[in-house]
Amino acid sequence: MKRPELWLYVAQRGSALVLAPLVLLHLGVILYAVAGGLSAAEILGRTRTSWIWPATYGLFVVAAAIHAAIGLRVVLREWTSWRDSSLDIATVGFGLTLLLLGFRAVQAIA
Amino acid sequence: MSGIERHETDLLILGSGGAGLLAALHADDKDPSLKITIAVKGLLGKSGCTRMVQGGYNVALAPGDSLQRHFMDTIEGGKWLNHQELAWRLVEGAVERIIQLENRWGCFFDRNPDGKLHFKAFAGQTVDRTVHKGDLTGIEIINRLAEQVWARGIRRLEEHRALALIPARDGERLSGVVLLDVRTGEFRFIAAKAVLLATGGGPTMYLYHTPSGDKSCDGLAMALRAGLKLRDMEMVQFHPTGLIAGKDTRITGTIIEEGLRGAGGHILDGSGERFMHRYDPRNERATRDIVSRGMYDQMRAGKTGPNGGVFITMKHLDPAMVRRQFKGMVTRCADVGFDLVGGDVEVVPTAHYMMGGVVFDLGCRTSLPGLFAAGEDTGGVHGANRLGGNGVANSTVYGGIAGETMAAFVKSGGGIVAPDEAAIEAAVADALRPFSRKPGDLNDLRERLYRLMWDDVGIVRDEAGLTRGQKALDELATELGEAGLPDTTRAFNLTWADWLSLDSLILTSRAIAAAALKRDDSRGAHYRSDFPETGSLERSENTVVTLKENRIAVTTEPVAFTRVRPGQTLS
Amino acid sequence: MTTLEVEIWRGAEEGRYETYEVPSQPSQTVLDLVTYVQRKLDPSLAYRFACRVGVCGSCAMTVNGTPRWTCRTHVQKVATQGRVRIAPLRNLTVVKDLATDMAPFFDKVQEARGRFIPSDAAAKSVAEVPPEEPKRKEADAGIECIGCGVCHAACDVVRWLPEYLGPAALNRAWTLVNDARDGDRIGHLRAIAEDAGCHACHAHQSCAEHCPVGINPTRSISGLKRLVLMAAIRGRL
Amino acid sequence: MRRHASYRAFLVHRLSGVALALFLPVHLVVLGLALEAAALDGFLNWSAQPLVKAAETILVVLLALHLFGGLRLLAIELLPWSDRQKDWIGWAAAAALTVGAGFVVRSFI
Ligand SMILES: Cc1cc2nc3c(=O)[nH]c(=O)nc-3n(C[C@H](O)[C@H](O)[C@H](O)COP(=O)(O)OP(=O)(O)OC[C@H]3O[C@@H](n4cnc5c(N)ncnc54)[C@H](O)[C@@H]3O)c2cc1C
Ligand code: HEM
Ligand code: SF4
Ligand code: F3S
Ligand code: FES
Repeated sequence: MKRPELWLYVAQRGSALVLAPLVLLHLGVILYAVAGGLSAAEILGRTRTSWIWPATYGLFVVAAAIHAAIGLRVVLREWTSWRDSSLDIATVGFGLTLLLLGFRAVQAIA
Repeated sequence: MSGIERHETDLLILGSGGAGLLAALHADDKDPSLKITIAVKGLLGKSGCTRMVQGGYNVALAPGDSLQRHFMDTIEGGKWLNHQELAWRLVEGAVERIIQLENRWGCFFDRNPDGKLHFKAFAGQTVDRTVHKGDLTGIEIINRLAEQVWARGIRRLEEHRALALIPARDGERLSGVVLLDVRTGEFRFIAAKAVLLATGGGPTMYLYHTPSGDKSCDGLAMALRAGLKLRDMEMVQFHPTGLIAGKDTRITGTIIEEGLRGAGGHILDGSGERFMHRYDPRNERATRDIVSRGMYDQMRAGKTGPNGGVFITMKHLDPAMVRRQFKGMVTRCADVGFDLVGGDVEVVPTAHYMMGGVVFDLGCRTSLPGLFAAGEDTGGVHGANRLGGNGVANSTVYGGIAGETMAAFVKSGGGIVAPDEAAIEAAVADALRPFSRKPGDLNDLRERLYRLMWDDVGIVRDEAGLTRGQKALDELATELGEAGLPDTTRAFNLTWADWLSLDSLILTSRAIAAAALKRDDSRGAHYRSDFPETGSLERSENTVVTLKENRIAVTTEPVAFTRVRPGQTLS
Repeated sequence: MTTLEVEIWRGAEEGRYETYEVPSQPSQTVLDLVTYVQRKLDPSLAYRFACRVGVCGSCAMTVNGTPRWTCRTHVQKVATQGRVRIAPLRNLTVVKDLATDMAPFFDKVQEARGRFIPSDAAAKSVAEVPPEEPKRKEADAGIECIGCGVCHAACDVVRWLPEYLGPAALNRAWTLVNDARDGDRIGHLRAIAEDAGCHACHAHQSCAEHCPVGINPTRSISGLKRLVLMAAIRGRL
Repeated sequence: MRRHASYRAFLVHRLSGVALALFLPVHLVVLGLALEAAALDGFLNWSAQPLVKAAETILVVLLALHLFGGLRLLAIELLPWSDRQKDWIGWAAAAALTVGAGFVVRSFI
């Protein structure tokens, strides 16, 4: 693709826009969960009652994988001398790892 | 054959002010196959005075204005010493140039609320005709031109100082130029089919002066040495209000905007009294020359502030108005420690512009084939005084013309010709001379030059002073010749540069002093206390200075009134 | 008379600081300190200036760690306990002592297509552009750049990603896309959407913080980011 | 050169982003353990220890800082320029600290 850096930027900001409400929600959940002192079973009991939770967290995982991977790549390019294509491969690798781990987790709550 | 580096180019342009940059662009437009090189003492577009233009650019485009009126104001302002054809071409060319600057090169000048060009008032003009970009007009012009030059295949020799114009072996025409690469300290000879002298004059030999630090009359000195004629060199314009803050700060001499007087600013002597009413019923709003002389008079009478100047103050005016209307000036003063809004700021008249310069024709040709000239290096357009706003018009109009004539000159057979090798050797040897001498005190030489030009060849002149000045200049020239430099490094050696600048300045100063002695009347910028009256306008003459065997010779030539005679007007 | 202790970088990329004693004056800029050293103490010192009043942008240096225009910086404003440390501008190569090679900085302006492209070069009159038009106001806000390189030196992204176009070049591009007379808006956008273009900026705002003439390149760059984003999404690049 | 609010905001955003990015895989692994609910319970017990609680608090604060700082950046990049954007740094920090405080309050009381 032409102008890869521009499109990475678009993807990074786009995923940030998706993440923003999800993280807000997640923060809400955390506050709710810790305050309620919920046990694992209780948490899972709630998430498993509807498809909304898994779907939401699924989206979260996709967006976070894109966002964090590109974000780390930017940091590495600027703060280290790692600039060649191996960095791109590592970025993709990191993103895929997040996806994999993320879906395993989502499966757990589904 | 001298062992210095050599290059060839079609056009060699010396200087990157308005004149140099427009010459390059016009020549490139006219014939894109030309190899064009711009050599400049500082950085391209960042040196010279066009960039410093504040007030603006005169052009007869305002409703109710006309070429005739702009022309007549220019001639009246010039006290009938102008070369009338050159002045006419200026006013005509300004219209063309402003439109190109806007539409082709991208300058944007201030508009009225309705979107049409704004014209502001400038002293000495019967119509508001000055186009401007705030009070930073020069930045807009030079930035736009420089980025266009940068975009083209024009070769840049930045921080290259032209040292000498080298004639062809047969002496019939110009062959090229010897330059010093400031960064490495090495010499280069550039052979060119046509060379433009656009180094921008600049009266920096006075104790107080406005031009940028890179200007030291090198072009005028080179022209004199190459046998060219300089006209009206006695005409040095002083701006009445330059900052003065001691001799060890480069701020001294820089301009405090003229508009302050227009807006009601007062000028006070050392004891805080106004005095301009004693010189002119218009008080502080009198013309540049009258205010300068009034201030100078007070200074000579010892009624000065701590640094030897007088004061300008705005403190009796509405501070909000001053802050709003003179924002740039107020912050500039504040940055360097002065309060323009509520305090007194010490000022002196300061040498600003040279009306005189190389004799040239409507196509920017000089008497040396292959050598062209434009901008402040040339003389004739402004006569005895330059209107504010005609300076940048001059450099941009004639710079463009020069580019076109040079392109045509090359096309019609101006080729590369073999240089006079002895002249190259001599130029290099001259420049290296100080390294084989015992180190001298350049600061002392510079301060003495400043002082003597100020005292004896300055705002008010007389025969005794001029004669004294000439003698002192001759002595300085000899002393500079003896003064050496420590042979540390030649690369980026600013002290060497100071030496070379002094060399040009002293020679040009000699030309000014000689022409000033020759002109035995007072007109425009030239004031002789022993001849305070203006002589017959009908029998006006131009002074012409040449250098022969290191002696300055002055002659006069009658002004040709080709369009109007004194007493007449064009309409 | 009190004196200042002035440390000045000597050499090129490799070098060291040398200390000089300079008498203190009531009106004294950083450029004056350097001039004093060259005139009175060490004639071989190299530095650059031209206009001495803040319009040419030749005299910028790093003063006590901060990039500044030295001809308009009063010593009192920067001296800490009578000491001033002067170094060449960051992010440019040093030619000698305090003078840097500014050509790469201006090359970037060209890379950003930072020059006017006429829409009607042969027009016989000057275009009518009301100064209160929002686009003109945007252009005017960024147009008085003196090309001093201070923002370029202040920007860490320029440091970390040397190919980054940098704040001054992008600011110029922004003034052009807002110029009603320019004939190649999309061309300017394409140039600054290249790999080291406007989206490499992280809004550090060091540029705006230090620009001596009060230009805000961050503002210009964020404007460009929006235009580029829209153009990219619409497939117009 | 780096001593001003916007630069500090950038650093906080970057460092929090990196920290989150490094923490995220760990977090997901742990969540994955929920496959066996018992393991998660064990984990939740472990995470009730004060030290772990403190670390969690920091993470929540980092997430909030990164979120609000990110919103600020998105606003700079996507909305028309506002000279008030400097104030947003303060608001973003305040919002993040409020979330952090909320977390502390709710988990200990
Ligand atoms: C502070 C100030 C304000 C002014 N305001 C106005 C105004 O409002 N309106 C107006 O009409 N005029 C104004 N003028 C006058 C106007 O700026 C000049 O008349 C005009 O711009 C000169 O243009 P130029 O191209 O001839 O020379 P410059 O613009 O001075 O350029 C000369 C160039 O030659 C280079 N050079 C010098 N020596 C050498 C050498 N030996 N070798 C190579 N290169 C060399 C310099 O570095 C520079 O690049 C002002 C001048 C000053 C100083
Ligand atoms: C799971 C959560 C998140 C992780 C792991 C994460 C991680 C990262 C990383 C590593 C960076 C690179 C840092 C840098 O370039 O300076 C980054 C940048 C960024 N993040 Fe996040 N982030 C997350 C959530 C968010 C959210 C919710 C938002 C938005 C509102 C956001 C907005 C941004 C923005 C705008 C950038 C670009 C910063 C810049 O280029 O200067 N992030 N993120
Ligand atoms: S934007 Fe400001 S700091 Fe940057 S080059 Fe222009 S004037 Fe200098
Ligand atoms: S400092 Fe650099 S990161 Fe952007 S806002 Fe200015 S260009
Ligand atoms: S010398 Fe021109 S900006 Fe300082």
